[in-house]
Amino acid sequence: MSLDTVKHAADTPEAPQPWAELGLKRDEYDRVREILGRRPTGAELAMYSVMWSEHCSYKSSKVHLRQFGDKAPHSDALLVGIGEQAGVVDVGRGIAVTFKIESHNHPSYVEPYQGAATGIGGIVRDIIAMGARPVAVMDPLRFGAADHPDTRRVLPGVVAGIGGYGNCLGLPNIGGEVVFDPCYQGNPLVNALCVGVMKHEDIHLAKAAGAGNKVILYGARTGGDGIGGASILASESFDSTKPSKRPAVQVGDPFQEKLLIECTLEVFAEGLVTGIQDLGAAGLSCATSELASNGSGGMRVELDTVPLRDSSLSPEEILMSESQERMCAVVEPANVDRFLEICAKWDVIATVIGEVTDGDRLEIFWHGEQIVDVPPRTVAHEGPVYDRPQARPAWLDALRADDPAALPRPADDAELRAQVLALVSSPNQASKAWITAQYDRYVLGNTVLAQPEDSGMIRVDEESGLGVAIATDGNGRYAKLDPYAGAQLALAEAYRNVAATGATPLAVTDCLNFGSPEDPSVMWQFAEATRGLADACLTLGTPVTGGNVSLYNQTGEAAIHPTPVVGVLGVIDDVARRTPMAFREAGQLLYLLGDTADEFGGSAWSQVVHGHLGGLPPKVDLERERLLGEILVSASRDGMIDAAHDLSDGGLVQAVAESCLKGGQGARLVVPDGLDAFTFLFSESTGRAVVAVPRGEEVRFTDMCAARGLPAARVGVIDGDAIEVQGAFTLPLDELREAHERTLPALFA
Amino acid sequence: MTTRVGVVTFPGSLDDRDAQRAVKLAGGEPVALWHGDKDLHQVDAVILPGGFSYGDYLRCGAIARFSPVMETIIDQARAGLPVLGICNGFQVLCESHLLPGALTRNDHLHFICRDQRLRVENAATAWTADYTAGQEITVPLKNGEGGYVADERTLDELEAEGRVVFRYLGGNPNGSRRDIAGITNEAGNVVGLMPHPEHAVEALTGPTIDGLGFFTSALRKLVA
Amino acid sequence: MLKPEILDPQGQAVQRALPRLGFEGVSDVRQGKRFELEVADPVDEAALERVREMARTFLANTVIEDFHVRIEEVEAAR
Amino acid sequence: MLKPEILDPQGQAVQRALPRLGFEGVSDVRQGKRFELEVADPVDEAALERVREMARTFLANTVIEDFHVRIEEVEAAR
Ligand SMILES: Nc1ncnc2c1ncn2[C@@H]1O[C@H](COP(=O)(O)OP(=O)(O)O)[C@@H](O)[C@H]1O
Ligand SMILES: [Mg+2]
Repeated sequence: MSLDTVKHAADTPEAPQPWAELGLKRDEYDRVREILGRRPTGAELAMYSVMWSEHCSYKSSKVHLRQFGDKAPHSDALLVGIGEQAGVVDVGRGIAVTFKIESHNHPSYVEPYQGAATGIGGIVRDIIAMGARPVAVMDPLRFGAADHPDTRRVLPGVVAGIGGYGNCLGLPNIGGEVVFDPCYQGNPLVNALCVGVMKHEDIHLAKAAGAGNKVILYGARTGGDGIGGASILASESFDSTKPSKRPAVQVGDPFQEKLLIECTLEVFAEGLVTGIQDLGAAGLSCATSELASNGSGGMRVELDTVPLRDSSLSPEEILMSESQERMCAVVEPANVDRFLEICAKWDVIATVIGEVTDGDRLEIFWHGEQIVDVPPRTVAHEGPVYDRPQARPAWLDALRADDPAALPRPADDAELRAQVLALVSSPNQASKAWITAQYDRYVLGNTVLAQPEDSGMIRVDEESGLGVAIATDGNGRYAKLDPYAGAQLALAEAYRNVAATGATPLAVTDCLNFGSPEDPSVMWQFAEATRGLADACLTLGTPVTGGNVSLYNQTGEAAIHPTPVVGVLGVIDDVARRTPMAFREAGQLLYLLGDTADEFGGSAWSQVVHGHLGGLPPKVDLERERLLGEILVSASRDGMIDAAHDLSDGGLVQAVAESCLKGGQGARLVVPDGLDAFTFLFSESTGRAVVAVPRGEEVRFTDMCAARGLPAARVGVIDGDAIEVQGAFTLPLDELREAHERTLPALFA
Repeated sequence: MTTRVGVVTFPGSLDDRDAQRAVKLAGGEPVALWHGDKDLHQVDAVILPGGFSYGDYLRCGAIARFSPVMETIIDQARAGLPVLGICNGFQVLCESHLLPGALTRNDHLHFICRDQRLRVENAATAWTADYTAGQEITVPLKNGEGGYVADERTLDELEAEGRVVFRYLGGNPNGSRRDIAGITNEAGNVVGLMPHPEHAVEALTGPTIDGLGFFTSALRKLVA
Repeated sequence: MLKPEILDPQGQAVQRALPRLGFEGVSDVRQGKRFELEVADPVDEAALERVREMARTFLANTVIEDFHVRIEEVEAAR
Repeated sequence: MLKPEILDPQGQAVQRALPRLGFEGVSDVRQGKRFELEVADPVDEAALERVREMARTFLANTVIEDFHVRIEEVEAAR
């Protein structure tokens, strides 16, 4: 079949089109026809179908995500809010920071190395498109059971891919998560976060303003990758003589991306760019329609000028291709030559593919014939929006009624000790060093804290020592028991982790990983989680600046645990005052901050010892989190604490074990009055941290806590080469270290 | 007059800014050199930094070795210009045959980033004069292809001539022959090593400041 | 070898470097892996089939790679 | 291919994994690289010599690697 031009489409209104195969619903297709007043051309259909997909249009989640804007707490620090590629936060001294988290879940299951690698590539391009220099990455990961054979395929590949791409780009990896749970067996979660730094005046937004400005595509050539099933259908129905094999897998080229970063920052620095957009999902369809839509509205593109890697690609495929390492810029005619010169310097291919027009249509031509003529807003921003039905899951009450209070607790001290060892060596609590040793954490020379620490911390201004700290957290077990509380607990934990290092939490990014939105109980979980997160952000005064939604993480009927992953960014005016987590000096006193209650729903203990999930997650107390955060930041500023570690899954004993092992120091612990040893060691009550206070600072520190109303119980002292719980048991550090460190290598090396 | 130390940026160099920072902290003047420019701009010494030049495609350092700047550096190095190759820079030096042997895939097949203990075996090179022979230092190590290999004769020769400059302590991290972490040429002006001294120059960001000695060594030697 | 439709950044980097080194006229470069397996017994069809199976399930990642198996006498292998 | 006297950790890792996957009887595995260069003109001896030169100076590191060059017709290439 010949080229499906706009004219041809107008002449053949009844020509059958593969809208269903492309993932559009009947009424969505009808709406496209209504918008255009005719049937869409093949190219237009390709564009609408990818841009109106769940992934690009957020059609199921939009109505819920609005709360992040509607309920956003006022923040003077927010320079660019939700809606752009990434939010921008003022951190002082004229410096702004942008950060965002994104998912690359499904591709990483199909081809772990490339899926994860291109996940890093994608989020980094989001950050450079804001005009920022990327300075660090993080990687929250979820896998199926640690001992499942397929996890042996997926995990090493994902880790190698993240390292392979991030190391080659020269971005330090400063933290992340590794969680194992059978619910992620067929749906591993590969989330990636990138943070970038820029001057206030360098913030660039994606828009194409000014008729006559040139549209430049630069970076890798366009190939047939990432078009996937849609393309097979598209090309087969549009032209059955074409080779129909288009790879669904995208291959990343980190070297090309490194050149893209340097080249982009140089064109920004010379002020050559009017608007810019990275090419991610939906490729050129997305970039052209969004740039045009955010600008004055008109754009004309000569699609046959796009440099190709595979000359057999059809125009539809070029529009849908998700080839990596490409960017699109809008440049004033006077700046085009210089722009191309800089690209040439970096060996980056750059091509003028079109220009901004004073109309309000996006028009695309193929060898002189028009194949697209659409109002760009209808493609980019006015896709379908669904308020999908929600239903509280029928199983929820039974799950909550299955209270962990009924689980047998250790009968004696020997069993208590054995359970501590079982906990610290369980895959979720064990050392992640086998993974993180594959990531470069030193490159760029500004990493102040990296794994294992509560947050990663980066110096952003060498002169003043100004820095930022970031932590990501999410606990799907908690969220399964209560998605509203689960999302809040994720935020609370990340907030606490940032504060524990001495930084003041400022802003939030989130990645919402859920099952199918077409399942009302999943939709209910999603609605609860977003409501919970928005409410908690309001209380803590930390606005959501951006994020990502990943739905359909589901195998058959079985959805993953609802898994909101929350990233919190904080600022610290002098990184020299950071609080690390290591216990470094014998004789320093240990204080437990906050209240400890008998809370074991969704706990690591119940999972490791009993394989149990039930009851209610620990109680959320955001006011307490805020107070704890203030105390941790003040104590760091005034030099009152030498080490701090937040308490989360695994409870106090897990935290103390990590701090002891990191610092190579033992600790003698005393169970405080009113608590039994078991609850003291394993409870997961929130709003808590353990701190080490240097001799001579105790009075000042405890007075401050008392004055502000934060419980601070003296629970021990740094001493010796074992963890000794007085009157109960002693665990030599060597034995502890062996247990903590052998697990992952034994599974994956 | 301050000493000018050139730091080459190849496409894909990553630790070039770190090397420049280290030169500055040591009291020198860092000069950025571009791979496509043959001119060394009157520098007194050159650092080939770490990273993934040309993506480490083909072999680490193989494509960078043919860049215009390397032509000049190879000539000048033979004439005595102090040259330090760190990690990828070491690989470039081997590919250029300024240093013997080659660097191969780590024996455990993974990229590894860790704090590495080293023994300084030779404190007489242009880049190690501020250390003492036998001194132990700790600096970061991070690479995927850091296994040093050469034939037995070359290895014996290196040992006999005292050209093994650094050896790994506390476990060989990559299968390097004879625990070799770094070597020098016969004249002692060209040194290459896999670990990263430029990441150990500030207490705040490095595991130690043991790496500073590389940069002060070169400066002192040049001023003297 | 990577399938023809899959991006091969390594091959591309090599190709781009060639003209700079004075080698002209190479229109495409693709880089892949080569495995030499040494087996003691004479390689009959069954053995070959097992090697193919090995390549399919293990040596190659057939999501993105093609492979072919060839027998070489030991002398000819180098 | 790496020279026989150079340790090949990748080949070794493959060899060690084979029995676990149920493939027996492979006494040695070595892993190397394979390049496919596409040249338009018919490959005469002079062209072949240029390719050998390319392999010697660039594609292979002869300090540790051996190589050999083979001509394949395009159809046979896959
Ligand atoms: N995939 C990963 N990549 C990088 N760092 C990781 C990863 N997984 C865990 N870490 C790091 O290991 C440390 C311990 O992780 P975790 O126990 O999850 O921390 P926390 O409980 O404080 O959130 C943290 O510094 C975390 O950033
Ligand atoms: Mg923590």
